Order: sequence, then C-alpha cells, then structure tokens
Amino acid sequence: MNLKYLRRKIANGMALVLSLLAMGFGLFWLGWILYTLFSRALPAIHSTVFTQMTPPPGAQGGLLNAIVGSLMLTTIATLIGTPIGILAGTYLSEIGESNGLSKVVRFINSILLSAPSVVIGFFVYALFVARVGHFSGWAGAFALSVILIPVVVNSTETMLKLVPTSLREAAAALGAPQWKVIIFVAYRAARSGILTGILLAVARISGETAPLLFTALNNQFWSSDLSKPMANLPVVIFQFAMSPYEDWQSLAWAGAFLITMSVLMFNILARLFLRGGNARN
Amino acid sequence: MQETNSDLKPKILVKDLNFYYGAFHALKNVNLSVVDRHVTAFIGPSGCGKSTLLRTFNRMHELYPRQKATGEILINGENALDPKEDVNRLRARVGMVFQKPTPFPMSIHDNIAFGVKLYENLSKSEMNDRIEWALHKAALWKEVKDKLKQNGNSLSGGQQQRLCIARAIAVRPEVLLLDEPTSALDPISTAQVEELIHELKKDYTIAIVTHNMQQAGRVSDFTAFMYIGELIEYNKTDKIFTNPDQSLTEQYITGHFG
Amino acid sequence: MQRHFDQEFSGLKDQILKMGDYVQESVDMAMKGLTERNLQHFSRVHELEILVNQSHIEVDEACLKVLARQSPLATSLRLVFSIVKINADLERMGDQAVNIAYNGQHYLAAPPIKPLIDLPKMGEEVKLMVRESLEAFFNADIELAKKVLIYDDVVDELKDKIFKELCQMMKQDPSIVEPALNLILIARNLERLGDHATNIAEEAIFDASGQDVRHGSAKP
Amino acid sequence: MRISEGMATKPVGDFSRVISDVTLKRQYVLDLLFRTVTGLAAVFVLLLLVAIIAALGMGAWPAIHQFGLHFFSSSDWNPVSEQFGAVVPIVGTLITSGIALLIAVPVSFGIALFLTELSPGFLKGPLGTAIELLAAIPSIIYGMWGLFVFAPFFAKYVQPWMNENMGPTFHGPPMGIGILTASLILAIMIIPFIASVMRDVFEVVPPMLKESAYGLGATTWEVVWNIVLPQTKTGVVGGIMLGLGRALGETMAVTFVIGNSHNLSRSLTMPGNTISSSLANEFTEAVGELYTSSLVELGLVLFLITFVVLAIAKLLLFRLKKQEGAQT
Repeated sequence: MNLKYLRRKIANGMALVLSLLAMGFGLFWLGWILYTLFSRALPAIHSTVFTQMTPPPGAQGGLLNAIVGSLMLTTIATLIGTPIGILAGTYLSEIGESNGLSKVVRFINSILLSAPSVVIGFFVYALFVARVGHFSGWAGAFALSVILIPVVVNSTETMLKLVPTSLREAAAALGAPQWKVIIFVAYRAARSGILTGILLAVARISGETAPLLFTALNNQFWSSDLSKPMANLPVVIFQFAMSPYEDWQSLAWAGAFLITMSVLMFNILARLFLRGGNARN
Repeated sequence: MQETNSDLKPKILVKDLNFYYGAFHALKNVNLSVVDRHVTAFIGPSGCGKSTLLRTFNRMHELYPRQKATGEILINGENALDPKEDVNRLRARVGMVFQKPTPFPMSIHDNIAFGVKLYENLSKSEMNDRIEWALHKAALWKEVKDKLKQNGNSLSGGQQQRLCIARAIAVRPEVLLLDEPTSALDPISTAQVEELIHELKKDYTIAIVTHNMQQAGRVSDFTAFMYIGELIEYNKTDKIFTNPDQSLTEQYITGHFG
Repeated sequence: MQRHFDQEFSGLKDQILKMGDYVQESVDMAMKGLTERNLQHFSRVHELEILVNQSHIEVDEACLKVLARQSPLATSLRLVFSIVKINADLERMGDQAVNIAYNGQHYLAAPPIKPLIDLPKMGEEVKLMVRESLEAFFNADIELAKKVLIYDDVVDELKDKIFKELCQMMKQDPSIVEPALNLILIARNLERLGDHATNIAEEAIFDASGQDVRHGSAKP
Repeated sequence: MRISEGMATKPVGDFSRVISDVTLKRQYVLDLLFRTVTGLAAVFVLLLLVAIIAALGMGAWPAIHQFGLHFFSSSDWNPVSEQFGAVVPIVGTLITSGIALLIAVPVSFGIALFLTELSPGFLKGPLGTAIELLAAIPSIIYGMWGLFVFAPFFAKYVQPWMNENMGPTFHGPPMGIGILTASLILAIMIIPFIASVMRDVFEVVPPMLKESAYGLGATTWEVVWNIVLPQTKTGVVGGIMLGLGRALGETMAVTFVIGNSHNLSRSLTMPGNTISSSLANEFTEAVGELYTSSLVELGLVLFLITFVVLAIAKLLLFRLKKQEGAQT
C-alpha cells in the first residue's frame, strides 16, 4: 500500500468523522433548546394560562388576552395577505409571465422575502402608528400580512409553475377562457402546494415578534378592539422575559412553548398536505 | 378503401400560412387542405413544424405572446385566424388531444363535464347521457362506468388518454387534432387509440401529428411530410408510403435521416 | 377484439380466394373444352384470363400497401409474403390454362387421334391439387397440403406415361405429329399447373407453421 | 372494440355555431376582470416596496439631513446630546453575521454531507426533519434560551478559560452576553437553512455522476469535494446567501443576548449592538424627532445591506450559471 493511497484514506476518514461531528453539533443544540423549553415551560403551564389575563408583576395571571390577540392578529393577517399573495402569484405565473411588470414584481418580491421583519415593522409604524398616534391591532395585523404576502406570492408562483403547461393547454383547447382554466384547472392541480405555502407563511408570522413591537405593541387587558393596542404572545413573551420578575418569566416560558408548538404544528400540517397532494396526483 | 373523389371535401384549407416564434420563421408558406371525415397525418423530423402547424388550427399558439401566425386557415370557409373569430369558440369547434395524457385533477365525470358546461346548459340527466355517449365513443365506457366519481389520475396511461379523447369529443367538435397522442403510451394502449381513430373518422375530421411513421401508415388516409418549416409533400398515404414523389420524403420514411 | 388491421388482412385473403376461383374455373373450362370438344368453353378461358390478370395487379398493390403501411410481423408477415408468391403462382396458372385452351383449340381442328383417357385423368388430378392446395392455404391445413405434395408424383407419372405413349404413336405414324404434339404440350401444361399447386401447398405449410419445405429442405 | 348500443350514433352537431355571443362576451369580460384583479395584486406588491422605501426615507430624512455621511463615520450614539452615529450597530451587524457564517457554513456542509452520503437510510428522514425543526423554532425562543441558559453557562464555564488562554480579542468580564454569544446563536439559527439547502442540492446530483467517480476508485470525500460540490456550487452559494440574509436581519434572538451597548469594544466577549437589536431595544422608548429618525435611518441601512447581499447573491448565481452554461 503506497503512501499516497494512505494519505487519501486518512483524509477521507477525517472528513467523515468531522461530518459526523457536525451532525452531532446540530442535534446537540436542538436537543438542548427543546429540553430547556420543555423543562421550563411545562411546570409553568396551568389551566390559568388559558383562562386569565396577563397579570401585573407579582400577581397571579395567565396569557388569555395574549393568546386571543395573537390568534386574531394572525387570522386577520392571513385573511388580508393570502388573497393578495395568491392573486399576485397567479399574475406572475399565469398572466404576466415574462412581461416587464412580472420581472420587476418578481425581483421586488424576492427583496421583500428577505427583508428583515424589523424593517417591515418600522414601515407599518411610519405608515399607520405615527399618523394615528397610537399602536393598534390593525397595524400589527397589517405588518404580519406584509411579511406573509411575499411568501405566499413566491410559493403560489412556484407551485403554479409546476402545473404542466399541457394541462392548461388541454383546458384552453376545450374552449375554456383563461380565468376558468386558472381557477378550475391550474388552482386545482396546484391546490396542495399552494396550501402548503400558506401554512408555512402562517407558521412564519405566528412566531414573529419584532414587527409587532412597533405596531400592535401590547395591552395588559382584554381587548378585541383592533383599533387599540393589542396583546399578543410574542411581545408579551419579550416583555415578560426581559423583566426581572420570576412570575413573568415563567409565563414567558409558557407562552414560548405555546408558539413553538403552534409553529411546529403548522409545519407538520404543511408537510402532510404536500405529501397527501403528491400521493393523489 | 374504395372511394371516389367526390367524397373528398376539404374541411380545413390552409393558405399561405407563415409562423414565427419571435424572429424564428417556423412555418414557410404552407398550403394544404385537410379532408373532411378522413385522417390526415403530419410527419417529419423533430422541429419540422408539424406540431406548430397543428396548433395553429385552434390558435393554441396565442397562449404565448411571442408566437405569431399569418395567412389564412379556412375552416368551413371561415378564417380561423381572423382576430374577430372568438378564439374560445374556435377551440370548442376544433378539439385537441395532447402528447401526454392530461386528465384534470378532478373526477372522471367532472373531467368530461368541464368542457361541456362551458357552452351548454344541460340538465343532470342530459349531462350524464352526454358523458356516457362520449365515453362510449372513446371506447372507455365499459372500463370506467362504475368509477365515474374517481379521480381521472387514477386511470392507467392508456385509459387517461382515451379519457382525454372522450373529453374532447364530449364538446362535439367538428375537427379533432391529435398531437402525438400515443407517444407516451405502451404498445397495447397505442393499438387501442389507433383503433379508436379508425372509429372516430366516420364522424370527425382528424389531423394527427406523429413521429412514428408506422403509425401514420396505419391510421391515416392522407399524409403530409414536412421538413424545416416547409410542406414537402402531401398526398394519399398509400402513395407517400409506396412511391413518394420527393426524394426527401423517401429518405425520411426509409429512415435515412431524421 | 376485432381489430381494424385484422380486417385488412382478411380482405387480402378474400381477394386471393376469388383469384383462385377464377383459376380453377379456367383450368376446368380448358379441360372441359378439350374432352367435350366444345370451343365455347375455350372462349370462357380467355375471359377468365383477363379477370385473373386484373386480380394479379390488385393483389400485388394491396400487398404493397399493407407492407408499407402496417409493417406486419410474424404471422401476418408470413401471410402477406405467401400471398405475394401465391399471387404469382396463380397468375402463371391462369396463363397455363390459356395455353391448354390454345393447344386444345388446335387439337380440335383435326380429327381425334385417339380416345383421351390419361389426359382427362391427369386433368382431374391437377384440378384436385389446385383446389386442395388453395383449401389447405385458407384453412391452414398442413395435412391437406402434404397430401397435395404427394399428388404431384402421381401427376408426374401420368405425364411420363402420356409422353411415352404419344412418342410411340408418332414414331409409327408421323402424320399425327402435330395433334400429338398438341396433346404433349397440354400434358406438359397440366404438369406445370401441378407444380404451381405444389408451390401453393408449400406456401400453405410455410404460412401455417413457418416451416420451409421447399426443395426437400424438410421432408413432408 | 365495436362501439355498441344506440348511444354511439347520436348526431354530431354543428352545435358550436349556436354558441351565443352573450356567453362569449361574458367570458371576455370576466377574463379581463380576472387579469385586472391579479395585475392589481402584483402592482400592490410593487407598491409595497416603494411604500417601504418611501416611508423609511421620509422617516429618516431629519437624521439624514442633520448628520449626512457623518452618520456612517461616527460611533457616538448619545440620545441626551442628540448625537447619533451608526458605526457601532453597523459593525456589530456585520461582525455577528460574519462570525455566524464562519461557524455555520462548515457545520452545515458537514451535516449535508452526513445526510446525503453517510447516514443509513432509515435515519435520513428523521435526522433531516430534526434539522429542519431547528429552523422552525421561532427566533424569540432562541433569544430566551440564549439569555437564560446559554449565557450563564458561557459565563461560568467558557469565559474564564478564554480570559486565561486566549488573546485580548476574547477577554472580558464573564457576563455571558456579548457579540460572541450573539454570533453563536445566530450560527445555530442559520445552520438548518444552509444545511437543508445544501442537502437538497446534493441530493439532486445524478447518481450516475457519483458512481462514475466511485468507479474510478475515488473516496467518499473526494467524490463530494471534487464532483458533488463543483456540480452544485450555484445551489450552495444560494443557501449560504439565504443564511446570511437571515443573520443580518435577525432581531429577537440577538436583542436578548447582545447586551445593547453603543461602545465599540476590541473584545468579542464584550456587549455590543446590531442594527436590529438597537431598533428593538430603543424604538419604543425613543423620544424626540431626531432620535426616532436616526433609528429609522438605521432601519433603512439594514434594509439596504440585505438588499445588497441579495443583489450580490443574484449576480453571483447568474455568473455561476453562465459559467456552467459555457462549460457544457
């Protein structure tokens, strides 16, 4: 066995060991973080978390207003953002395709997609909050929808592009006008993919904190009035975690657990949808 | 196959057709006629423009902004390329089946109903009759009559293609364009589709693009040979296959190029 | 499933069957004209020849089309191949029937030189061969075809016998050379007819089994 | 295959002649409507960006007007004297992202290598999912974990050792929070992004290509380094850029652990600042137009940085693609 061969063998062995270590490195952090989350959050989760309002320091309380607030903000953001995102994605894939507007919008969408969420929060602050003079649920929901839209645009366009051209041509060849081709054939074929994109987008916004800091802010009390500041989980977690009070910190962990679980749930749902859709087609 | 020339009346008359993909001149001064209730096959090497020609018959190319056709395509004497002619109506009259089976992601029933519903208001029972009729025509009824609610994708490749043919027929077009309809199918399914073409030509004018020479021989009454955007030779299939006039045609069908 | 293409092949068979009928009738009429001394039968032979020639061209064209368009393989390829050859055989047989009619016409122009015994017998044998070889082909009946191959020997023997007898007569009486030659030519044409029938029988075996039995390449 | 039954012989109609003009007209109008609505949605996306830039630009105008380029050369950040310079947060952003990338790229490469070449089949799915889970965890969780768990651990076990054994770049009071901690957490956050992109592109390398290299007697490492990596460099670069974009804009995780200090320190273990953490920490408390406006300008700068990174990535990808095109 010559020396060169030996050297190659050793290089190979080292590379493989390092790769194994890298894998371990990744799993190690995941395990540690999840362990921390569970070990700190589970003792903090009582039924009161779901039934009581956020408390002042030192008092008993829960996260009810924040949970409801988060649900409302996310739902409204999804309701605003999804149609716009799907329609714009449809334009890029089906109607404009390669015209100038599409090229520009596609590029802009990729900028929005990578724009830091804190900047988007800023934008909504400048647009609404600074003008109206106070934070509001609407502003928060709008900020979230601005984050959601580019994700939906992108996934809708990608998924529609995956629909074979021949399917569209087949529908058109029957004499179907374009809107029917798109709605009844292209959307149907891309259904599971588009839904997956929406779910992933919702997962993304349900964990967002930064933009809400500048828009919905927080509210210690029950509020379902969207034109007022609104409680929401991420901001409550941020404020409670940064506070020096034990009770608050423990509630923050409970909240963190809740959003992590909901984000993971959306992710898993998205996977299931994509897989189910693939199996059917 | 004895027939007198008086049986042969043109359904589609192509006059001075030119076609451009952007700057690329894909069809050059094509003139020919597609005979009513007969099968006309278009053969030629890849990129010769045979599919392009077929797709101008129902203005499929208009889905793509950079493609342009000039000249005339008279269907029953009316110019199909006339912008005043509604393209959707044209396509309802000139049905098309594609290379790969294209069942829509819906049930077999809905697949066929989709096209019919576009321009006709049928009652439920009329619709069911129409679907049964189309499936009979496409020789698929026996295989699917118990599973009309199933997704069209659940069928085999050959069945899917016949479903697509049924879907095209259900609209009751006058002309049926088949763009390499069997190139994605196995030999058995291919034979079934070819058999179907023989049945259908009693009622429809059929134009078929195929890169399988034998298939053109088997199914067509007339054959058009195209090469680099030009129509080289157009004649009865018997003539083309036994004694073509052009040496280019001869070279192609004997496999000396292409 | 009855397929369109099978129909096309059975169409070919029908065409050749019709042609076979013409040829059989033609041979029949030629011999009948000779034995019954009836010139009317000979003119029927000439009518039939036109039909046979027409069929010859039609079958050739049809085979060409089928080969060009259907690219048949295996059984159907052998069928077309056999039909092409049988077509040629039948056409030749039509010509031979015409030859018999021609020689017969000449023979009848003079008084008969002898009662015809072996020649009609030979004619019957040949007619049987023609009929059975075609039957064997259409029914893919190998046994029947093999029988035809054996008949051929009988026909050959009869021909030899007639040759010898007539040669003998010509030596004794040179004045009958011309009518005797006509009879010899008829015998020879009948023998040829038998050979073509043998060819058809061999094609029948090839078509049915794919076995080539010609030139003793396999014993019948 | 006879078509049987009476059904088959229904007449073929010239029905298409009776398609009413009303139907056709309605279709035409609906088509136009559909195109317009989707087009408006697309324009909305475009306007969104215009609005963002305009809003940020207008918000930042007082600061831009006041400080000009000085904003980018001064490290003085003093709300009391209303003097604002952005050097500290900008440098902090670049340094944290840079270090994070330095750690994350090799680790991600190792993970992708493991998942595509080494892992036994039954582990591929679960391990891949586990890494993707890391990406799904909201950033605020990383922040809390960093603040409450990692920082104390770092302060207690790692920093004393670093103070003794390493250069001044790593010296500082053992507080746990600071630039290095933030970088580490950023690295952990972007590993799954880069790793899953790398794995995806590695997996689509045609097996035949790899097999022909193995067929010549190459080792696994040689195959990956000499065949797979050059083949997939476009995708790999794309993945790294995606990770970098994340790291630059990440707010919450960094805000928790960076210490929010506007002093430029020589040591990586000292507290520092990034653009996004300054914004998160200070914006709600900012008083006075100039203070707010300076923060908005910071946001604008962050936006521009991510834009530049994206542009560079696109350009790089474009050139790589062109090269590949030229090669083949």
